[in-house]
Amino acid sequence: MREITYQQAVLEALREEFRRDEKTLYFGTNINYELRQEFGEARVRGTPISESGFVGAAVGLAGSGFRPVVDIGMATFGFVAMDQMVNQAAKITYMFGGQAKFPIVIRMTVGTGQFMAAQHSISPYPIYMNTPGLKIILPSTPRDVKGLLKTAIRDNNPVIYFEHRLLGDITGEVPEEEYTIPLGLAEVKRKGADVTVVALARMVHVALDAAAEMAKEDISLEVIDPRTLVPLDRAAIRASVAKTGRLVVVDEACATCGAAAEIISLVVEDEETYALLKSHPKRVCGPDIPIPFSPPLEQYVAPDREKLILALREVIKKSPQ
Amino acid sequence: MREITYQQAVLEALREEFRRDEKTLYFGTNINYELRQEFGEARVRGTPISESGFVGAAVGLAGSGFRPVVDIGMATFGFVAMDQMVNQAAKITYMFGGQAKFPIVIRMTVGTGQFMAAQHSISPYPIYMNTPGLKIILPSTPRDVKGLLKTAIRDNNPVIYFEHRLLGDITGEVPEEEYTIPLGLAEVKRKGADVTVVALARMVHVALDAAAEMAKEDISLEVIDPRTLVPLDRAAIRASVAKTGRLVVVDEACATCGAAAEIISLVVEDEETYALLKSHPKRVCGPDIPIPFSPPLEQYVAPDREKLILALREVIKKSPQ
Amino acid sequence: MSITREELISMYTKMLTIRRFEERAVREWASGAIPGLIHSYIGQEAVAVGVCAHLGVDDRIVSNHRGHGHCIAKGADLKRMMAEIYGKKTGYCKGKGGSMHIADFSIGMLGANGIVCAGLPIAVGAALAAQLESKDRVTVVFFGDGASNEGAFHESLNLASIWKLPIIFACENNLYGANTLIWDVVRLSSVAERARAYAIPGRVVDGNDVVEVYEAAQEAVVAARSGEGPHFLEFRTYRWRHHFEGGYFPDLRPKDEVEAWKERCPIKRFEQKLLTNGVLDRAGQEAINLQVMSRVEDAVGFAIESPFPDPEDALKGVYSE
Amino acid sequence: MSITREELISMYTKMLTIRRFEERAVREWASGAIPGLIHSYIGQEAVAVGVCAHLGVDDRIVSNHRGHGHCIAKGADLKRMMAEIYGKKTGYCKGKGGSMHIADFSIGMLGANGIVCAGLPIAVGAALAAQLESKDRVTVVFFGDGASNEGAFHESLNLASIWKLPIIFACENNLYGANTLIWDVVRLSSVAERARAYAIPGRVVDGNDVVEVYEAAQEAVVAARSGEGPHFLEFRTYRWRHHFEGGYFPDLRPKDEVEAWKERCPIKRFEQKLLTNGVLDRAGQEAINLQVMSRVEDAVGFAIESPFPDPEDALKGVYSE
Ligand SMILES: Cc1ncc(C[n+]2csc(CCOP(=O)(O)OP(=O)(O)O)c2C)c(N)n1
Ligand SMILES: Cc1ncc(C[n+]2csc(CCOP(=O)(O)OP(=O)(O)O)c2C)c(N)n1
Ligand SMILES: [Mg+2]
Ligand SMILES: [Mg+2]
Repeated sequence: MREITYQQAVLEALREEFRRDEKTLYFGTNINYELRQEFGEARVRGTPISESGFVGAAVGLAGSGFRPVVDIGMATFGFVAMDQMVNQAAKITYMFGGQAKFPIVIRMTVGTGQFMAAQHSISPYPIYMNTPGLKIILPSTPRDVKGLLKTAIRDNNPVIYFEHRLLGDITGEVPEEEYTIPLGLAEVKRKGADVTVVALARMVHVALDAAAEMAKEDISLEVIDPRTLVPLDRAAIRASVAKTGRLVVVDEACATCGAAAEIISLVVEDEETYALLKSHPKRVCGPDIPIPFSPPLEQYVAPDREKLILALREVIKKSPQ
Repeated sequence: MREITYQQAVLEALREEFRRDEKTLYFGTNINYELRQEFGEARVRGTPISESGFVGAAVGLAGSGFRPVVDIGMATFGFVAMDQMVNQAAKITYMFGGQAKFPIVIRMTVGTGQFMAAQHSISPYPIYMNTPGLKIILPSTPRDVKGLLKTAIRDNNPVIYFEHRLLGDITGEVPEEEYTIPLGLAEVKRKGADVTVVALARMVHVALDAAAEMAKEDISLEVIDPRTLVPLDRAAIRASVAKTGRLVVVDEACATCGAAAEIISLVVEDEETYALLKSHPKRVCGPDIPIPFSPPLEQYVAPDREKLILALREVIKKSPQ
Repeated sequence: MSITREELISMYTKMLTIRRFEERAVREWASGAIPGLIHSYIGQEAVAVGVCAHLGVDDRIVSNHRGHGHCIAKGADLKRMMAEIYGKKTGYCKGKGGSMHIADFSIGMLGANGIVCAGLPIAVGAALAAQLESKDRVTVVFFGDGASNEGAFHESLNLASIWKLPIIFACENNLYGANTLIWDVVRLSSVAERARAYAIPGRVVDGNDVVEVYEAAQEAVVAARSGEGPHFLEFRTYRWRHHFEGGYFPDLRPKDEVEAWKERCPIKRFEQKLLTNGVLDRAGQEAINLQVMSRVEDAVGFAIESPFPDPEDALKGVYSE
Repeated sequence: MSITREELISMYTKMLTIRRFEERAVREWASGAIPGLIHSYIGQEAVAVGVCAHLGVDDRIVSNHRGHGHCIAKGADLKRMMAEIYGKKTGYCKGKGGSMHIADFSIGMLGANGIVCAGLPIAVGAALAAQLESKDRVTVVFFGDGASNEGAFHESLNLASIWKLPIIFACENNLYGANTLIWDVVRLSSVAERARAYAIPGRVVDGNDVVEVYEAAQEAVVAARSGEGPHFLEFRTYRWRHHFEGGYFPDLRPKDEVEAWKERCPIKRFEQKLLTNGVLDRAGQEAINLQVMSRVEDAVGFAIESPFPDPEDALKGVYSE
């Protein structure tokens, strides 16, 4: 199969969906020029630096029959538009008794790795997961991002699309033919028997790397990528843990009240799965600190292969031979 | 000991601290008239409906030697000021290398119970717990709120003070003499042996009620009130669960990525405590929905004594006799 | 007056409908039959009615927390409105929204809003939708004087200006936001002056004179329909009652100010004019009043007889299909 | 000119210091020695220097993402600045902030900011602090043309206006926010016109003429100190380089526009004037340049020789004692 980059996959998804449905629109302070070239200034619109204004406009457009895709850029910039996301987009479908649909995709980039410090590095998906009414996708591969973004654009609800900043340039196989991936379906990125590793975004690649490493010691990891955080594929996660009896969640976002806490909770509060646990579950997350600038500091805080392996050894109770 | 209301305790705390330190200030769109009477218009200041502006001003005041207390009113209104809380107040102590202190108290009311619907009923403390750099208090009694609020005002960091809207009128014993309560110290509101119930805000009272009820069946609940969510008294929670072997967390906020998920995770990922568990832990939380208006709907979604008891029976595996 | 007799009678009827509806709602609230919050529109009827007189079912309005009058003026069904306010299943939002969240997308009423100023960006989106569809639909957003101090106000007026949108900013300056006098928080002699900062034509209108409102709105609507871009209208008016029913803080507005404004009752003034001009006679007036009263009575009856939603409905409708 | 010779030389030296510092930083960034983002101030030097010439160490400034020039003009230490930009332990923020977050509270530099417009409310708070202390301290906030479209701009100007604060809004209109031409997103002939919406005196100043900047700022600072309230100054200027170094989107500004502005180099123009007026001769100019170069060189040397922070330092300093 052909290989393309994550970024190219994103562009393909947008192009295909924009051709498919002329009610789609794109806007943000930093416009996508390729998209503008094909679809024109009316549909691919530059905005002033007025996030609250243009996210709110997206809500109004959606309620009036359009399907806006809004590019906020870095997730830290989203906080100035928080009311429109949390109080409006997320709630009004329910609050108005389902009278209207609000199909909106909001793109925000997350993660560390480019030394941009606290106000440009954050992975706030737990904040949005705690906001009922939103859907959330967090794709880790070119194939996933294309399929999920297409589904998100067709979805009749507000969907937040988080993109890890370091994934843009990675390549991967992407089918040439049309496909979509449903929201709420986790993917087993690697089958295994000893420990279930649930990994998010860039951490999927870290987990696969760790799995390859651990395989040398005959330890077999099952790497699960939820791909969408809301809805979250509880069944797949529980099924895997039921099989392996062990769970480690690896996520770059800070630990407290994070996705990892949710994933651990949904596993242990399920009586059957709990009964099959062979060890305590574990989080490998970012610490509860703002992201520091200096490379040695930033590198110290993001989870990596070594930290993951350390945690894995703890739950397996097996030292390297 | 004398009994006063929660609201009176709040006012006492403010009065005492405002007398103690003339750098304290209060502002919000809805001013506290008792406070204004004593401390004047300069220090107790009405604001336009410009939350982002006046929360930001609080950051600037704090960085210039003042100790502002900002009243946002309902927590849903806080989202328009989110950037100043999440990107500024929470991060700049760290980001600037500790050059300046930012003592700010931000008050927001949370919870259901008054049929105000989705845009006036929310309990978003998990969102702020996922924001490193903030401290968070969530007092459940008049005594606690007075002691914690006084500490919060003296703290040199941004502290979010969440007040459940239904607690204002409850009464309780409050010492006449000066006292403070340190942040990060949970309180055992009732000692017990069979199940640890960690309860937040109004749910503390629901849990105590359930404990009284269950006591009739000789089931003994230990009710723990963390009182502050950041820092969270992990040791106290783990110690209690180590003793009882069972954990139920009851919280009105929606479940996903909530405080309850955090509390369950910090218990089960601790190897020693995990080893002492006799049953799977359980959450009793609000569902992942915007809060509905109509009384039967709202009442259906908030956790109550019956839902808590149901969950307790599940972890105890003991039906009513 | 260049207004047809029919139109005059229709406006009078609508104003009276709002008045009677609100009087009744307030009474029902006081009796305990209506839960939650009600922000009464009494005193401001001329604004909604005079503006909406120019709008067809394809035109859109966006409203705020004080929205009953806007709904009625746009043609909403009294029964479904009252049922919603009662929290009944037959209400516009199936009881999920209540007074602050009535919407009727089928008649272009895009919703009341509990967050001050949040409707402005949404209205901008609706106006952009109309522009993109090259329809001559107009969007009107109603908001208070206090809302003009929110950041979203600035962003919305600017977006409307640079995109030349068919939108009318209808500011209902009732002199206060809760207890805050607008001239304490705006250092200008009108809110309309602010429109100049966006090159938007703005003017101040007597909001208690429905004919003046009608004429000013006509000009703005015609301009918007013919592609001339946004207009800003500031309607000077007054709310007769407290900020909301049973407000938990006192109404601090001067008693004589309230009385003076009651003297300038928009309905009485209009009625007088119609009687003087012979458009209406006493008998006709009485007939209209009886008819209005009976419609309001029917609405209350409908609301009371309607069932509450099933509690489990709370869990439905968070997402659209 | 009514400016002393000493002051002129001092301003010239500061402008040159900024230029040389930035040239060097840009070079080091390109070599890979400096991590993260750098937004160069080259071309705008006259603004920071002409304004800060009127400020004492007790006066405060608040800056934005393009903050190096503001720091230097306010008297920050080049070594600690460069060390911070390099991410070193000896930097202003111990390496935690980097280029976008330099602050020096000891000289009243309250911090650069990575969030567009977030500094304005903070500056309002600092100005309120000065007013409450009845000190004649002035606060100046620097921000770009693009920032004037954020909601926080509106809220901040309004707060400053109604509270009559000793603050100067210094808008550096370099015609673009990233690639967005300001006149595409503001429908006025100046940003300063916006100040009228708050009854704040505003004017447009040639930001590439340091003497004009100096004179305009003097008037505003004197007014602020004597209790006349806020002033708004719009400085027309231009950034010579791309939005940030190595920007991941292209610089779309017309080449000839860039060249034309380089012709209007604020330093060259000022130098010419000083040479013509005999304030400076070639030898003196050369001496200053050498001295500046050597200070910048020292700063780079200091930065290079300084140690990185210990990785574990990442976990420290989230809270103040
Ligand atoms: C963002 C936000 N802040 C505060 C509130 C609380 N609040 C509700 S209505 C109101 C006053 C609004 O005044 P105005 O806009 O003049 O409308 P009016 O009530 O006078 O019709 C306030 C402060 C809110 N709902 N949302
Ligand atoms: C809230 C927010 N939105 C977007 C950005 C991304 N961003 C950084 S600088 C910038 C342009 C700022 O333009 P201007 O205010 O004119 O300052 P200049 O860069 O021209 O000095 C943008 C859009 C941001 N940092 N914060
Ligand atoms: Mg008002
Ligand atoms: Mg600019």
